[in-house]
Amino acid sequence: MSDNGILRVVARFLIPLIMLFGLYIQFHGEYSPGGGFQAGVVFAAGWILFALIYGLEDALKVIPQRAMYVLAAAGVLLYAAVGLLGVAMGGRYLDFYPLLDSPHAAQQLGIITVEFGVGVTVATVVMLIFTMFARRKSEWKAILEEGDEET
Amino acid sequence: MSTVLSFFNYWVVVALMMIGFYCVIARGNMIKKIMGLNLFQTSVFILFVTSGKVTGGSTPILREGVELYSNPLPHVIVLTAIVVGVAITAVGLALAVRIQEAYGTIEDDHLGDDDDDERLALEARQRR
Amino acid sequence: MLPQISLAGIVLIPFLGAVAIALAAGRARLRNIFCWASSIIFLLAVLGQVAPFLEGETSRQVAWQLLPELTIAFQLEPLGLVFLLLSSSLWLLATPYAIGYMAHGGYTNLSRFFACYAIALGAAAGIALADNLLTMFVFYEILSVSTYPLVAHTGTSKARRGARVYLALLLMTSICFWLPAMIWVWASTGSIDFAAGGILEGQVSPAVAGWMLVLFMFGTGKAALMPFHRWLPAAMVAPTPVSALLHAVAVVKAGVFVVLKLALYVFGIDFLREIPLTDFVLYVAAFTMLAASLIAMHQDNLKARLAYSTVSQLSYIVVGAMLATQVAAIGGGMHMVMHGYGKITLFFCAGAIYLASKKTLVSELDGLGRRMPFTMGAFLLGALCVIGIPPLGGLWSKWHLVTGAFDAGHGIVLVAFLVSTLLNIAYLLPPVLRAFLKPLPAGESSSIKEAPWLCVVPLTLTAAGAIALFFFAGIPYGLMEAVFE
Amino acid sequence: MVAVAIVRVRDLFAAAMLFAIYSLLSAALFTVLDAGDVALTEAAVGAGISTILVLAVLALARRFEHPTGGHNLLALAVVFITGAVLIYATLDLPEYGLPDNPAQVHVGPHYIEHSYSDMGVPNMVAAVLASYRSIDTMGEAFVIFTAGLAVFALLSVRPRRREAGIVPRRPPRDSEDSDQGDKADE
Amino acid sequence: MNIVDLMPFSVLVPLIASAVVAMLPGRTLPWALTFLATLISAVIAALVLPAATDVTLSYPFGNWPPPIGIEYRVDAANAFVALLVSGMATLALLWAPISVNREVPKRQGPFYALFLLALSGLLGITLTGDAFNVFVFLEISSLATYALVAYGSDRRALLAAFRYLIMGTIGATFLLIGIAFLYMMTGTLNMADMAERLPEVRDTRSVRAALAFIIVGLGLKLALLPLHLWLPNAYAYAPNFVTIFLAGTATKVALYVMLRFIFTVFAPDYSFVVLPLATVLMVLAVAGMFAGSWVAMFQVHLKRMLAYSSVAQVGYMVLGVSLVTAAGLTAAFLHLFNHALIKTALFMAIGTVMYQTGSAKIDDLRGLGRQMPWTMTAFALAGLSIIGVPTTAGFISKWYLILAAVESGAWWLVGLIVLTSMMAVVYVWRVIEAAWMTERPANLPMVREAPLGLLVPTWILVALNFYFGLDTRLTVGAASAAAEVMLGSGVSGVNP
Repeated sequence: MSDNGILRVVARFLIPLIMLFGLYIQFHGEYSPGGGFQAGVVFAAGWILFALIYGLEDALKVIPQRAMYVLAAAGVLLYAAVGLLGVAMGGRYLDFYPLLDSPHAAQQLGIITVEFGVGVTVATVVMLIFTMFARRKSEWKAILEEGDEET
Repeated sequence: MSTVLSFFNYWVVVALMMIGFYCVIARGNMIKKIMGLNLFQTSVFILFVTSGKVTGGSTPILREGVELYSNPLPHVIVLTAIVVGVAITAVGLALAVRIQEAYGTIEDDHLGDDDDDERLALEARQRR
Repeated sequence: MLPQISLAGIVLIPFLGAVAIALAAGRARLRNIFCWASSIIFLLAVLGQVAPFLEGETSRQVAWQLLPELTIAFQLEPLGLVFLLLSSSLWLLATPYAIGYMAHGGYTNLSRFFACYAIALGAAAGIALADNLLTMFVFYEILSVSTYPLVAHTGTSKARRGARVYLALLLMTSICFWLPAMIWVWASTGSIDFAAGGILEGQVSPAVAGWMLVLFMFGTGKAALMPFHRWLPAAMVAPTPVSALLHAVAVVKAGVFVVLKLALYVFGIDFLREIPLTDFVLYVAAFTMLAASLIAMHQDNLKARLAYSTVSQLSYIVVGAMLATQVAAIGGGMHMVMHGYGKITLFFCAGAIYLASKKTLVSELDGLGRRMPFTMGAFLLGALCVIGIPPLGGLWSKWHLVTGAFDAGHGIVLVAFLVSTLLNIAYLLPPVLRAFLKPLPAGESSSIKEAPWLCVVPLTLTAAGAIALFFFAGIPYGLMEAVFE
Repeated sequence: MVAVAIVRVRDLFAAAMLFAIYSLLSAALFTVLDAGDVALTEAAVGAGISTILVLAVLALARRFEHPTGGHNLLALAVVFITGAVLIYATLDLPEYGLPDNPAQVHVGPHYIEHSYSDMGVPNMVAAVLASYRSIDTMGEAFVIFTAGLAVFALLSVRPRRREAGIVPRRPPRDSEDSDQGDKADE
Repeated sequence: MNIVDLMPFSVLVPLIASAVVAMLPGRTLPWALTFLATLISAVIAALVLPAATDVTLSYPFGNWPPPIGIEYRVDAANAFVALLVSGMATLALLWAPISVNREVPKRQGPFYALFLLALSGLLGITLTGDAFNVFVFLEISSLATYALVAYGSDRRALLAAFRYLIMGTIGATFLLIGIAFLYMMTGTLNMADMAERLPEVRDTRSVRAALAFIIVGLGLKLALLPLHLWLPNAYAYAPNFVTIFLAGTATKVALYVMLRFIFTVFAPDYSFVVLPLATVLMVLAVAGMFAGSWVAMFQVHLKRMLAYSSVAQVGYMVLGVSLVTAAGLTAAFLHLFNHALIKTALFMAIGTVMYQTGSAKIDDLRGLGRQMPWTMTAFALAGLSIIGVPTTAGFISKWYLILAAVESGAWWLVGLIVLTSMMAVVYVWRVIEAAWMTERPANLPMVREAPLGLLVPTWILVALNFYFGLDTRLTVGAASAAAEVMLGSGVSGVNP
């Protein structure tokens, strides 16, 4: 697939758009449908498209597997940290009001941060899962070839 | 008449649920099973969302001039549940891949009994 | 003067001994020292209780709060003291016998053996001193479980099968009948403490109590009422010291002790007479008495014959309890002691014969009397004691039992006693007669001589004890009589 | 109808495609039911991720489902009992879409009335999701994280040739699919 | 910081730690942090229990008042269960490192992270007061469990995990259907709020069906008889550490949630009157006791044997519930606790044997008593506990169970309980006989006693079995408090 010129050209336009759309969903979630989860999925979808067209190895150069793994954990930690911050500032867990003086701003800050955490986790986990499945195929091939040599 | 109409939605849900459930139990292929699971869950989502719908209401995003909103709570529930669903799908498929490697098939009917050495040992014991 | 230690302490001695024996694994001398030490200390501790007790001192001790409102508690009362004296004195005699027998017989794994032996004694002490049903049950189960490794000691498939039957029957009866009965008593009276004269009267109707009685009696599998007697013959696969433990020192004695204790301290003799189902149990026991004797007559294996004899003798005691008269109950308690001394002598002899000649069948005993005069002489005394012929202790207990049956007006039981005694003679005396009167079969090696002295001395002592009990029968009688004061 | 087709079709590739269509249809249904967020998610997940994953697995496994002998009566019975209970249950459910159903009068309105004054966020779904019920959402994030870990753990084990002599299957649309299938039957 | 503010951290600490543990390299570090997190969780749970005995604690997340937000709602019942779960997890972790190093040689970070997720999922289910939150945390723990089971070295572990996944998801979805109906009828997801609003709509078919769906869904997780199919294989082929952890916790939590729904959300006078629930539960419990024990008697693989025994023991607990009396519920809670102790000890002993010999087949255990005396003695003693020999924890459960049955006048149940106990004797004794009363065949390898790292935790549990068999103030007190909470004040019991 990676040889197809037209696809490459289309993808070159499309992928940035998808990513941008993902970011829009992420940070516009309070005003329109969408939020961290959907954004993460869309963002990951853009990356997967990239991987399908340019090959997995190239895609992994953009975001290495190790980074996905770490970011996935970092995302949930971010979420949890916001909750802990609420406790540290004298509220309950996941209480956003103590974060800032203005209640609305505090809530919005809290919501945006946790949604971002969700977004990061979802995007990286989806990418990670895709990578694992796609990797598997090449690993099988390698083994089959080894096996052929042996026999 | 209105009763029938008002329940139509629920019955669609029930029909979908039954199809999905059947797919899970009766189908041997693991991928099919997972698809069935998805169908099954989706039907529950529809049930949930249905419960939040208010006739004439609109998407629960605050706008000028809209008075009647549908209930946002079921939407939140379903969002979370969808995420759970996809997580299960991913894990299930990963398991299916490993099973394919280990057994060479993902047809559930062909698996299990063939190398159940406990059972074989038990039979041997009973014969004795 | 002997120091008086707490009741829980008495129970603890054998357990501590067991730990010491287990830790001495691999060092035979040290282990034997521990065996001796624990049995001697145990006997001394028991004797230490006697004097204060006779002076009318009662001691009760709550050792542990096991469940809310339910405790592990100990109390010394006359019946328990009888049982304690019996088992502690017999343990001291059994210890040298067991050491000699096991060492001579080439058995291995002796630490486990002696540790379990000691635990069994501790459990027997716990049963003897139990102040409530729960405590009794706890130690009863410890006794069952701790004797399992003893029965299965040789590890052959035959031994394992026998031990399996042994454990299965004992656990099954106790868990299936005893435990529900105990919980039933607790649920309906709110108390499971023993009290002289019983605790059930006025709390439950005689009909209900009858069902409890049936559950308790069949639940006490160690008393070997038919049809739950199979474990005793099955356990014959064990080495002889174990048989002695089972038949005389602890296990079956614990069974009949439980029966007596239940009759006197839970149901109460007066209430027992009102219960319609008492007679049912009585007849079952009488039947067991006769049937087991008949079976014993046809056993050629000496130990099996003795085992069935035990089944029969145990039923004497159960009958004594179920006759529900004071005299019969006293007779039952005395028979516990008399039979203990008589039967342990018989088993010691059987073991000694096996050790010396590898013979196990009655029909092989011809001519052995001259070769093993002490052993066979003791056998004769033991047999006479079990049968109940003077000048041996068995006479007194049977006398009281028969008197009790007569008082209660149970003619059938009276007849059963007489027939059974005749049967006793018919199956216990032939081995002795064969040994003394028949010549050695031709071709038999004449090298057979007495078993090692470690085995012979104890059996002579127990035989002497059986004689002594004829003259000092007043001691158990006095103690039993104290139960009714 | 699509759902039935998914169950019936033996070609798993086709089933996956049908499944994507089904997801899109249900997304449309969600939109009709005023659940914009849900619709977006269902579209992204059902038509997107799930399909991609299924296809990725199909690349590894056999494409055609093995025919099962007849219908599974027990399964049918279980399904019909469940269905019957469900139908039974729906008979007493509040009528569809009425504004005075219990769900509409108890907790839900609170969100509708207060979410803006509480936090100045017009999208009530986002408000409920991330603030009112944010521990749920945190749980959801952890579910995803768990799934990632699980898949990682499962698939980071390098595949080995098994002693049983089972050869991993080549990518789909290979001509040897059929005889491989026979092998698996043994 | 008072105790209420501390309470949710029993769940949150392991949850958050899981994300950190996932990233840690090597072996020691992940284990150490996991242990620390679990220990903290257990300590918090231990602190919460006395506080929750008198008064119900509520912790609203995000400070939103309960029906609007989500609360953790802790009373005597779930504080008890939470302490059990986190305590068992701590003990299991003590056992873990040596065995896990063998079974999961590389990349232990994800493994322990999944364990923490499973644990915090279970704790979350236990503490939460929100019906949907139950579902979410149920799925966290389930997903993590599927993966943990699949770590097993036998390839059948994969199959077991897959089937577990399918069954588990069906169960969870059933639960979700039930919650959906309840939501549609009451408009709330908070369980306490639901309980208040349910009486208005109690006589509708939907509510009845909701109850049925919830029972079936949780019954799957609980491995109640016809729904137990996933359990034996999952337990048998999972890594030993995972089996140990699951045996002590997973089904217990499922039972607790089921009780919570039956008794708190639907009042007992509803649950047991509208549906023939008591009868159904009783029949299933008895069938489970019998079938589980029966099949266990013929198992050759000891982990499977213990797994079937678990099915039977679940039967005991459900039997206690089905009596619908204070005594019955106390017995259920007691057995829930005691069985966790027993099974964990048994699985630890078998796991230790597997670690040394590589096999858990009964024939490969022959003569092992002399070669691994400490391990096999531990097994024997824990075995006595499952039989219900006095002075062990198992006896206390049996005592209360039989007492409850006697009080209800259900003599046939007494008979069945003691009969299945006898079956326990059979399956335990097969092992003891093989280990102690048989010589080791020449073709089996000679092995030595296991390392102390495995023995010590096993013996701690055995000691606990005896401790709680002798000192019952703590367990009986907590269990009866939990039973009272479930029945609510003044409800003495409804027996149809």
